[in-house]
Amino acid sequence: MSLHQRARILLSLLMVSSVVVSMSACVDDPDSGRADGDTIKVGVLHSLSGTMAISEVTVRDSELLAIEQVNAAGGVLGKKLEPVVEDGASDWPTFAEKAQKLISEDRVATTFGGWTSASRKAMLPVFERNKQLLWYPVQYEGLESSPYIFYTGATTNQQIVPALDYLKEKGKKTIFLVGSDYVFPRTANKIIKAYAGANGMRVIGEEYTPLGNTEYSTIVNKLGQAKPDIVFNTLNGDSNVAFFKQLRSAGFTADTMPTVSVSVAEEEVAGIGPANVAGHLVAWNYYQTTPGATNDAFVTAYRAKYGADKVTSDPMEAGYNAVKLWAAAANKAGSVEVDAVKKAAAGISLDLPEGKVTIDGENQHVYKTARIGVIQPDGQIKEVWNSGQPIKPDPYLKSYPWAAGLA
Amino acid sequence: MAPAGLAVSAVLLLVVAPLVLSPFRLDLLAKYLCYAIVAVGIALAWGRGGMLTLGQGVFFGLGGYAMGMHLKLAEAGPGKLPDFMSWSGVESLPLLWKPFANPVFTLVMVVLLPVVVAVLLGSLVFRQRVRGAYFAVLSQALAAAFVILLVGQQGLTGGTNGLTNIQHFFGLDLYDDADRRLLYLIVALVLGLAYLGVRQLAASRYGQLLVAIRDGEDRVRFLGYDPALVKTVAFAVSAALAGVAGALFVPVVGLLTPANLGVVASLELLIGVAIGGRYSLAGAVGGALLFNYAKTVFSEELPDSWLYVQGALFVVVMVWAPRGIAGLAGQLRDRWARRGPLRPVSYPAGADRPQEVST
Amino acid sequence: MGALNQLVIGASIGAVLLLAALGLTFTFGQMGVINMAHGEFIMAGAYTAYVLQPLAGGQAVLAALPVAFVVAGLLGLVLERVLIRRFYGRPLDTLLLTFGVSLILQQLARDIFGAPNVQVRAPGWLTGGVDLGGLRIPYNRIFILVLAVGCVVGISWYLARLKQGRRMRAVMQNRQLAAVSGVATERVDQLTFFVGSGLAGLAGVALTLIGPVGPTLGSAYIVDAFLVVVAGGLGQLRGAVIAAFTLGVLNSFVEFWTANGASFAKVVVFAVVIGFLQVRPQGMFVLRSRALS
Amino acid sequence: MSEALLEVRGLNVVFSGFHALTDLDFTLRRGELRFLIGPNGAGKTTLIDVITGLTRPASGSVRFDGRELVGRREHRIVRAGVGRTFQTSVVFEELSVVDNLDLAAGFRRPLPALLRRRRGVSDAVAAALDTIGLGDLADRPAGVLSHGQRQWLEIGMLVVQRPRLLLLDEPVAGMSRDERDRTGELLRTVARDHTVLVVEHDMDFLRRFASTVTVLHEGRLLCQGTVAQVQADPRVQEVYLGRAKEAA
Repeated sequence: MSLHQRARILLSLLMVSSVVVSMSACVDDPDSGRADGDTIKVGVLHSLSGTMAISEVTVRDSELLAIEQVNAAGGVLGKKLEPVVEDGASDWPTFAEKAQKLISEDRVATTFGGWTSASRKAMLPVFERNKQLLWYPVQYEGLESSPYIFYTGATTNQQIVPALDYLKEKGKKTIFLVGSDYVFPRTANKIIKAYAGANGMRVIGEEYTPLGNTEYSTIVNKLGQAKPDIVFNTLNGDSNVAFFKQLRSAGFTADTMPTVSVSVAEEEVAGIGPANVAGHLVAWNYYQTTPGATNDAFVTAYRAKYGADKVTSDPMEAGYNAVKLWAAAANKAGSVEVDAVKKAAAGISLDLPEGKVTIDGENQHVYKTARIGVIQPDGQIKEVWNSGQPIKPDPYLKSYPWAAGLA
Repeated sequence: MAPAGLAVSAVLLLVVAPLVLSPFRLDLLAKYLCYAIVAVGIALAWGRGGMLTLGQGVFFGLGGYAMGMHLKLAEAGPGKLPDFMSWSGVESLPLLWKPFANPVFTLVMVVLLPVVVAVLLGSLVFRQRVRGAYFAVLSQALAAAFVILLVGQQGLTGGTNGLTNIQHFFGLDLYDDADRRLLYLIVALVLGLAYLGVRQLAASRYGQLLVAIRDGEDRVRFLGYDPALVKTVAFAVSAALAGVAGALFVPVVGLLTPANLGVVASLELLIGVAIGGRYSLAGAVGGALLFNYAKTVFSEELPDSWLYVQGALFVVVMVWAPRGIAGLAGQLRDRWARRGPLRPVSYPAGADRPQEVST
Repeated sequence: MGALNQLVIGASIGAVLLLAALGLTFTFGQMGVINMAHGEFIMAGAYTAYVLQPLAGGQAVLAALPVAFVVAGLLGLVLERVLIRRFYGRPLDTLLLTFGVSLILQQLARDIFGAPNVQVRAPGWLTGGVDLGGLRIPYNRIFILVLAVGCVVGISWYLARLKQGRRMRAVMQNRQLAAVSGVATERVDQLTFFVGSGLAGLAGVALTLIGPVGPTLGSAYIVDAFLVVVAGGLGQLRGAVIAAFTLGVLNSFVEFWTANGASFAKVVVFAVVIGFLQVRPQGMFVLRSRALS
Repeated sequence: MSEALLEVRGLNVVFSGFHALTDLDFTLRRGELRFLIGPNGAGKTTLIDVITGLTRPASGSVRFDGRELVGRREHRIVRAGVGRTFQTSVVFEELSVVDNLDLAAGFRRPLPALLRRRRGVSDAVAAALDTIGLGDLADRPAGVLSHGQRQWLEIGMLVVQRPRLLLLDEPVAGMSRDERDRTGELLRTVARDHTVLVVEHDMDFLRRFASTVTVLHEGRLLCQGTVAQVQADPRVQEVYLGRAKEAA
């Protein structure tokens, strides 16, 4: 064997052993409690890199703001919260990996995190396996109720169903569905079709495009030919920018081709360009313009911390709420132990930016007020309708007869 | 690797690592080892055969989904549907899924599916002498198309979410640390077998022929061999290894999503090999471990700079160490001996020559 | 009716593809450099329009065309001078090298401009469109089509008439021969890379009209752009033109006439390219040559 | 021994409008050592390319031992018994000299047999090694060989395949006088039991080692005969001298 070959082998061996050795330096200590130190660690797990970073970084920011505020108000059980921030990197297995790290190495008391359904589905088994808690802050497709997840975003009956009620009230008869090709739009559209069938409305088209798709001329052409009363838009992220730009440049406005979107918030409006999307409808539970002293304080604090040009949006608010709700539950329970927190959380009610929010102990979702808004030329969203009172979460739509065949 | 080096590595991975690593870190190492299995195949196809495959994720995915389908079915129990199907509105088990209830069929498919696709693609493009850059671009497009296909068939594949929540693996309880350690050992053993097998292959006449084709495909053709056939075989072997790695990845990580096999994921499979040394099997294994470990470390410590680091790694390796870490010594020797009578025989000049136009 | 509409839409998709791929016919097609950072040059062009917005207001898109050409061109020139020229004859290594560069550029954009998409306002005269039967063809699509055709015409004229252009062609066809005939091949390489990258900049400006402007703008187009060049034939301008429009029309037709078409169309396009390469392994057009490895 | 081994009939090759070969008829008898000469662009290499399947003719046929070669893929033609070298020699630099020969010798091995390592040196390889006189360098990587040695190795790689027809494209181009002599000797040895067609420019080499010569000019057959006959042919003189005048 030549010297050269020997060197190759030595170097290869060096690579293998350096990985094993340096990994062995990270040892977790399963015996230490989760609130033993002077601080309580909490995990914050969002995509800070990759395609989802656009959205998730702002949620992380609002969660950190909430943690800061909780600490300023005396912390939890008299201890300060110490956020451990991890990057899910827009990659679902990475979310699972980091969740496990937060639980077994950082020994966090709870974790706030996730945005996409895929990331939640990836993390769910990790939290269930370790019997630890995840607070998930984004509206989602429902049909889930893990005992180890608290859902502070809307489920379908708090966003999509009220939006449909609103459309029905406005006399919209024909609906065209446009969505990104993943679980939320597909589930949402199933619900819409069931609702339409039971309420004298008709779905006259259903189109899905790959995530990140930016070519919408064909779909705009189909819309022009189908002439629906309303387009129900469940596109995600970048695709919204392309869709609305191309819709607008094909000569359609909110008057000639009205749409209602459930994934376009203040953040996205800025990227699309308010001029391209002004007048279109959106459905959420919170807008930056939502009235109330609590929201004014939230917006002011957020802008003071992150910049006066920043906007606040529904998922950010839901993330903020999650921290506040957990802190309240832990303080009420007098412990950060999972079972105690779960028990204490049931029925907890706080005054938060979107209004009164109450945790439903049964399915661990929250009561939320549905709000329909119209996008303004300045990029803000003006509320034109709300459900009047917080809607009880019903992730499996059990209380809706027309939804019987869905779950 | 020499027997001694091989023995040390084996002891390190099979004995030392399970003893000293925490369960969480051992899981991570198991994942890296899955990537190392892919790396062995890439070192064969790319290092020896000169086929830069930017679509290795496809084969990883085929093996992974085959295994994932079986595990999901086993999880759901006989006659029941996997969880994602019920929320996707699928009412009866799709025909495609049915045979995967059988474990033997699944194990066969883990290898056979990637091989069939590789043979199909390989015999088409290699026969037409599509190679070099063309082949790289095509294999990349294959990865892009494959992901779109998977995402688009939500009821069949779980869409973007992929297959999640896998808790058992052929009787092993994946929620149990001892069972997970056993799973780790299985992965390590498979890596060992893959390494030994490919090493044997590379040292055989076939291995020489492959290198010869890399360095002078037309010349080999005029020796009476069919380069398309030889390359297809190497491509299929590397696909099979990627498939096996994907199948092991599923229980190790507990899920598989289309993002694990797309364009970027496929490139990440390559960069480990490039860092470690594409011309050395052991280097490829080491590089895959090192790269994926670095990825974990950076995303824990400095998530914002990981892309810079990853980008810089590509640049630095290509500019200063095209033969990777394992080739550093040889590279230095060549630099010293540049004026000597020896030509740099260990760096195959022809391995990377521009697309020739032969009519 | 539908068919005619889709033909028009296909042409406009083709124009976008062509614009994204045009620069590649230079750098990939003619120099054999697989530049994965080409997408990021497109992105740089788009951000140029964004940066110019405060200065040029509503006309940023127009003002950005020449600036973006130069900005992206210079980026390409630097890349060629600093890195790629060490890699001639090693296309696969170049591919990985430039992929690294693309990651760095993407993150750089994220750090400079932020991760969220930014907004580039279209000039007033580009809003609206021409009504054609039941279809409205937006002015911005026409603008892109005109820009793409203009680039093709400009390039052909440049290659055929101008001295540098003829030198470029000479080097592309036979590097050694050109070198011994007194052509400064290094200078020609630089020029080729400058022009090829500059074209990416133009594409970036055009794309601000129809899609999102963010750090990942370019990576969305790169795979398709390479497919166009591969199908068109190495370094063949007319091949790239035909391939881009064919794939564009194919895409729009498949998308229109199949359920869930957008996903399916992409898969079909790939299958067609593979199939096509079975018939014409060197792409649509190829220089016949007697050279052997 | 005098029947035709290779029959080329009515061959036309066109490169983008340029007629490289026009209506070429050409016959090679079994056991012959034939030289093919002609000025640049005469179509010598093109003829070899057509015979070996590298170039497809516009029309015409190439029959080898009664079987049509046109339209067959390259490796099939090699398997039928036609071997060739190239102007620029290509040997596998990373492999040793023996491995290069072994690789060539094994072209009829089925794929499974290839999966074993080479153990020892087969008789055929040893004989070829002896013929080309590279026994001392057997275990060195081919990358260290000189230009001449590479050409011999290439010829060795052909011989070890036991082809029935050898096509050598300018085997002595770029060689020193010494190397040319050795190559000539090698050629004689090989020609004893093979049919050989040599494309060559070097007139000196030609005079010393050739028996029969075919002259091509602008894609057509100009004349055929012994070295003396050809040299005396006024048309050949014109073709070559005409060129010489132009050059002067």
